[in-house]
Amino acid sequence: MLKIKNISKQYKDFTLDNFSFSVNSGDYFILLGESGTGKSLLLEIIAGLITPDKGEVFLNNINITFKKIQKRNIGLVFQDYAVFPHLTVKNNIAYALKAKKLKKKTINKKTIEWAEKMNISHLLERQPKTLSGGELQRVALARTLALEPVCLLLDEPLSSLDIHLRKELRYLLRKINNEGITIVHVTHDFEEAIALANKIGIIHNGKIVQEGTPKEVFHNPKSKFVANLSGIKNFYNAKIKSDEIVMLENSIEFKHFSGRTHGSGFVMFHSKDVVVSKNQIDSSMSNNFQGVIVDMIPTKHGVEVIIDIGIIISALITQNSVDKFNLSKDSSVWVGIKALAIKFVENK
Amino acid sequence: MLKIKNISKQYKDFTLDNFSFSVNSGDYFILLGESGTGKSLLLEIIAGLITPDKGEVFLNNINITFKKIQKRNIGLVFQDYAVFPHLTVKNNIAYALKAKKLKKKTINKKTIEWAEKMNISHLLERQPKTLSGGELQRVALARTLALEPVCLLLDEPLSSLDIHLRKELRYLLRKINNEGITIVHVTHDFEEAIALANKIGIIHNGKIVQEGTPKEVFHNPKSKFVANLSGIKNFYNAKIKSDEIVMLENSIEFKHFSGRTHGSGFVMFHSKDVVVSKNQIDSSMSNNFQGVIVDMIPTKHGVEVIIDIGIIISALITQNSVDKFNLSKDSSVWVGIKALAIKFVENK
Amino acid sequence: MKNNYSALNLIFIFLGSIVLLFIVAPLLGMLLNTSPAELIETTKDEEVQKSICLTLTTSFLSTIVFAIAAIPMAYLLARKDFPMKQLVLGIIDLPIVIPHSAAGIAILGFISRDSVIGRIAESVGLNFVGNPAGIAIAMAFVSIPFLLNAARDGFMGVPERLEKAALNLGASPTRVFFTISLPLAWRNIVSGLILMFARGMSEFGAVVIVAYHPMITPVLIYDRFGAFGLKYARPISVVFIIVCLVFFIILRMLAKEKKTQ
Amino acid sequence: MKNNYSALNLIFIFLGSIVLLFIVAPLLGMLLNTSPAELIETTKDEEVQKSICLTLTTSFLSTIVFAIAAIPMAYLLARKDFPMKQLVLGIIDLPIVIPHSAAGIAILGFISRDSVIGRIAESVGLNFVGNPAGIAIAMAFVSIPFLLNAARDGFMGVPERLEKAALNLGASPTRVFFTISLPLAWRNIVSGLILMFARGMSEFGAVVIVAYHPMITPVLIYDRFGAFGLKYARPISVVFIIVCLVFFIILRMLAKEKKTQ
Amino acid sequence: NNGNRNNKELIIFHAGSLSVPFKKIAKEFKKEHPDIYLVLEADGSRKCARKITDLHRDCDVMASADYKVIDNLLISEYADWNIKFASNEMAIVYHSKSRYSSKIDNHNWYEILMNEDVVFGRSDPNYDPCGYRTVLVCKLAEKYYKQVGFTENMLQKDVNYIRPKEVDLIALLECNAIDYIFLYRSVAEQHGLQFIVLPDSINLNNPDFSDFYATVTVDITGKKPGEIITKKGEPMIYGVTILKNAPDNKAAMKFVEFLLSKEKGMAIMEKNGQQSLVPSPTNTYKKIPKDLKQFVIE
Ligand SMILES: Nc1ncnc2c1ncn2[C@@H]1O[C@H](COP(=O)(O)OP(=O)(O)OP(=O)(O)O)[C@@H](O)[C@H]1O
Ligand SMILES: Nc1ncnc2c1ncn2[C@@H]1O[C@H](COP(=O)(O)OP(=O)(O)OP(=O)(O)O)[C@@H](O)[C@H]1O
Ligand SMILES: [Mg+2]
Ligand SMILES: [Mg+2]
Repeated sequence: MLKIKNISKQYKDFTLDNFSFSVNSGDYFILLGESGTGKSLLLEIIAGLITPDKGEVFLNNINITFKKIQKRNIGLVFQDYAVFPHLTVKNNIAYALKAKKLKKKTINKKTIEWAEKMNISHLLERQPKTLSGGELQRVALARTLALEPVCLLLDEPLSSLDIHLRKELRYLLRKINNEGITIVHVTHDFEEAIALANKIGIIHNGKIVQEGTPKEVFHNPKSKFVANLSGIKNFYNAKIKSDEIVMLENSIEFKHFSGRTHGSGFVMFHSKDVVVSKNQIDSSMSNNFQGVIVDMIPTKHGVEVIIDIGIIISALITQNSVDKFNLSKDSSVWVGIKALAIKFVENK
Repeated sequence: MLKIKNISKQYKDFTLDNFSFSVNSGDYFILLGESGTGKSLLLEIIAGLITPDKGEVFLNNINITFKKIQKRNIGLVFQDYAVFPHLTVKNNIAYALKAKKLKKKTINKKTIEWAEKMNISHLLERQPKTLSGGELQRVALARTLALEPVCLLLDEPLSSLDIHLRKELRYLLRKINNEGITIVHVTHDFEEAIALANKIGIIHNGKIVQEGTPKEVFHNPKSKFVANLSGIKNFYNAKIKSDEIVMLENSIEFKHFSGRTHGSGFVMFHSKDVVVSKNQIDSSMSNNFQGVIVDMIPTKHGVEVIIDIGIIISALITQNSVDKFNLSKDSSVWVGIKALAIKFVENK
Repeated sequence: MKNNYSALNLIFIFLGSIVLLFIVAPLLGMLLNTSPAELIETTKDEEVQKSICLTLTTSFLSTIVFAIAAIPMAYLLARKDFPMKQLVLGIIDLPIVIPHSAAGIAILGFISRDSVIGRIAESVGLNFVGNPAGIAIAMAFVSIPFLLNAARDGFMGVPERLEKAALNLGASPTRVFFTISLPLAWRNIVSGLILMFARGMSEFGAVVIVAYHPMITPVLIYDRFGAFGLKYARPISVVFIIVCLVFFIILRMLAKEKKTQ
Repeated sequence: MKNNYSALNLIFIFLGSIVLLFIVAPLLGMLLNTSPAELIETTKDEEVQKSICLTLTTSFLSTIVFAIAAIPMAYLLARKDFPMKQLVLGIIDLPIVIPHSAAGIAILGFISRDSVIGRIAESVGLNFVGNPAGIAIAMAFVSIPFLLNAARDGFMGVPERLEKAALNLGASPTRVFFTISLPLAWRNIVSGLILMFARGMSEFGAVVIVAYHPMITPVLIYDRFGAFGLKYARPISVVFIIVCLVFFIILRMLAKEKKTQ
Repeated sequence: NNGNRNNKELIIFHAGSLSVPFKKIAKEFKKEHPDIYLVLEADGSRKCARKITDLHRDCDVMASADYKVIDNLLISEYADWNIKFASNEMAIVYHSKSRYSSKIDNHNWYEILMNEDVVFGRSDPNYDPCGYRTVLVCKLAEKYYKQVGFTENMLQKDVNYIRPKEVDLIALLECNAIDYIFLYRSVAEQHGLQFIVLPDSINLNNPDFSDFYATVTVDITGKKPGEIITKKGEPMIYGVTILKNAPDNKAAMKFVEFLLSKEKGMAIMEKNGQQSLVPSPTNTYKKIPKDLKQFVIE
């Protein structure tokens, strides 16, 4: 019911080009993309803050491209909050309600209700400039949610919030969505996408490069970019040379078991499938390379080791192994990957 | 070498109370805390933007509590960027360098260098108001990093950045830290803390509640709050009744194997150790309870199921299991937890 | 901030003191040349009282009435671009620079019995010449640029983004103007109103052509000076200045309160 | 935005047009009563040329010179709190409201041969009375509040946070003032400078007491008016107004350019 | 170099109504004495005096539209003597667009002025000599034309158009805000305006009618508010003096000599509608400088 059709917007050194997608009524659509790819721009075009150079926006089959902002009934939560600096938190939240000319009592009730939901009841009388980043973000959310629009646009609405609040608000957003409000949510956090969306769009270089359910997108990434977003760190352009050999990034040959004899596309494998050792490993693994450690990053599940073997690969190993082999930056190591762990995805 | 001693600051409804901690030269110290706990406030006190009501700040054993801001040699990257709106990106980055009265050529070189590191070379001539959130954040970072201060304060410096850039910048920050610059970094993302810090401080209700290496803190959380931060969702107040029974939250009894017979403290167990089924499970698991599903959250590694069994617990199960048992919100289920999975931590 | 006494601050305080002295010294000279007895006597002079009241009320009303049209105009000038905008901006500054008596004559042509406006007024029994309404028009003409410029600067300082955010929240443009733009530009507008009010009160050259009677205070002072000399003009000036000072302090405090509410 | 023609906009455009008409009508009346031949002749009159030059330069210089002290003072007033601040703010508005001839008299007392300043000046062979320097002082006295208020509003609109950010980047307070506070308050300051400049140029009452000669344009107009009547005064007014208009447009355009650089 | 005051600068304060002839005299004088730079400052006669007495402005020569201003305000503290040098007359001035301008003459003006749709202006009696002279003219007219109550009606009509200076009135007239003004004939001639020549009996010009003039009086405010001075009707006579502490007494003497010379200054005065009275009687004969004695009679 929200349909974006061939939207273009040209700036001096940025172009949003022939952008199209559609969101069904009741969908929770998440737009994932890197910094500066035009996510905020797109939301502002949908909300009417910016007029596109070309293209149309439809809401429930009505062309709203030139409808007035205040008539669109689309709520937008700004990335930079845009909280009114001269109004208290309470009046910020009540702002939309007052515009609707509700009864004073109703306004008061709703304001308090939403403040409670956002955990900011204790801040109601505060001036915005005394608030912390996360507090401001919640005020911005409460202000728009209180409006109960038919369509909700969220621009990185949880970026300043801690795990705890994020969890609560994700719950709330899902609830709101279940109540029938269509949500378009912009983020660069793919866990958020998995936790919330029933449909995902990946935006890259001013275009949607992949679209589908979270599962479809993350299990079949169509580009290195998508793969990276989904946490797969090892993703390379590849060309199959024979039923055994695949050439990665035109520079290094891997053994594979994909059952194919030709074609080009991508190869990917998980960091945890990469085995690291100090000396060459004598095992059933068919891909063995020597390389140099470029970087080591502690993570929740162990240490991510970045190794240059001609191409840059990422291996996830335990702290134990690191200690055992006494690994450190610039150590020379051997890596092994089973041919079975190599996944080939054909290009188009 | 950075030492904060008994800092207090009182606002109408927020108090930073007798705050103390110290950071050694070359440390990468991360302050983790919820929204509105005074993290930004603290950094601003250290940088001299806000004068504390009480207490002192030492840098290299010199009391700098009343030193002028511009003489402190402490770089602060603001949470809200504070990019100068009237200067181009280039002049923003060069600002500190010009203040240092470097040669024009040097300034130019450094500016370009830092812009490249931040991936914003293409934006050098832009006005800040045309930048996206993530672009602004990188300008703010470049501006302060170019200054090469002895001590660097970062207020959620990566919050608006996508995975890709975040990775690059983490690498850069670690590199800067390795070059000897002490960093105090504020965040609410505990993965960031693990990836970057060699020392962590957990701030809660205006106090530091736990301090240590990331490992120490996350393996021995001293409170539900810290446990939650580190991703342990099941964490409860507990009182040991006998060598077999422990009472959780004064409401429900669990079997345990901790080898203790009395004492009070906390009980915790991992979500993945919780088994879920439709009917009562006949197994070696000694803790079996019936409950109702309150919520289901898809995550990267499966589905997190929140179940009310008198207390709220979290279980991590695969999508397969969800489909198999046809689980949904409000389903009634049985959960099982092995007595061995229950970890008891004594209080104090 | 502990930077209170940096070198820069000291220089600024020094420069500020010079300016303050420059303003205060002539005023003080005037005050010191006036005996308290004279002041008290002047205060009791009914003609003086009446003229001060007249001056304050006409200037106040003219400021309020013209503000109703000038503030929206300032908003347009801040927000919209249109052809010849620079020319309009230039024209707006002109009333400041026009020789006051020329302004008076120009206004007289505008409101006298032969003009359209004068004839309309005459038909309802009003004659602007020699009437407080005429005085108010003359005051407004010479003082309106100060309000326009201040309000325009104020509106230009309001981020359009916030206005759009308010629209997005379903507020009508009118509501947005009154709840967002106007309050955020308030500080500048108040400054502008005070300047306009003050400038209106001081106008002599234009007012005296439109109306010598009833006498506003500047006319009265001129009249007394011409008729009796400085000795009789000075106490009125001093009383007038003191009344104005009290007024300004009250206005500024009210404006401040309004903001911090 | 496609809201260009909302009801609110139409009302605003209507109100704005009234104000513009109110300003333009009297001016136009004046212009239409002047024949091109008269204008050309007046332009060629050397006395007129000289007086316009004198007016522009004295007002310009007085604006620039006093701005050097007034802008820092405005900064202090925007940033610092001190006892009796409201009083100081009130005093600052006073020169606007003082009857112009009273202002002239006060200034005369301040700079005449008997005063401290007058004596110092005399010792270096300078007499302020009847001198462009004296004119500049009179102009500055009546016009400085406009700059002070505008600049103060400008500085109050600069977020202190940005100044602190600049300090944190190692800039000295002086550098911060010149690179952050001043540029961010620039729009208001320029408005203030233009108002001060314009107001200075138009001053008659105070200047005529300090210096009838050399004649600034308002005095010349008065003189011609007194001697030969409106017919001879009007063309000078028109020429003066046109010159000012051109000046204002240029100034505003320069200021705009400066900002968008 | 008119910026810094030098010795050759001669400052002359003069009544506004003398602006035109003085400018012309200055031009001629300049030809004779190119080394003296004349600085003319026009204002109301009493205000000129105030500038000297209250503001202590430098001044060499002061020429007043009413010789009594010099007598009352300047002598003897600021000046020693006073020479009456010219006369003037009151006239009713109008222009072609004035209502009834084609009908008005010196037999019906007092009726036309009282018409509802006619507006006339006059200057403030308390402030401007032209103002109280207007009242005197009306009182004389009341007698001369035998119109009882004329003055009273006159003074109550059109009070909104009273202005402090006669030049302001000209502006009102020129921009058609009013129809008629009471004004000096000389000023009307200088501005090229039309005027009704009033009979000598009421125009305050002819010293021969001094006795008749003296039959009317008008009260104006005195030196202090509340104080009242009664002005008697008398012929209009302009006075000139040199200030005691004139910065340049020598040049001042030269100028006054030039002004009073029949074929120089006074010729220009007469051309501009003001009759010469030189030589005239004075009651400060003793104090008059030697060089100027030729212009007075004891
Ligand atoms: N007014 C403008 N003029 C020029 N370029 C602009 C303008 N507004 C936005 N841009 C550019 O358009 C691009 C997209 O901006 P946008 O704010 O939509 O990015 P984003 O995807 O939201 O990024 P982020 O995740 O960092 O917020 C950016 O490169 C930005 O610099
Ligand atoms: N000037 C002030 N007056 C009153 N309260 C203030 C002021 N400044 C900050 N606070 C309060 O102090 C608390 C701490 O603020 P701070 O900005 O340090 O939070 P934070 O830990 O950085 O949170 P976040 O993660 O949301 O940025 C907040 O509750 C805030 O509302
Ligand atoms: Mg964005
Ligand atoms: Mg913060």
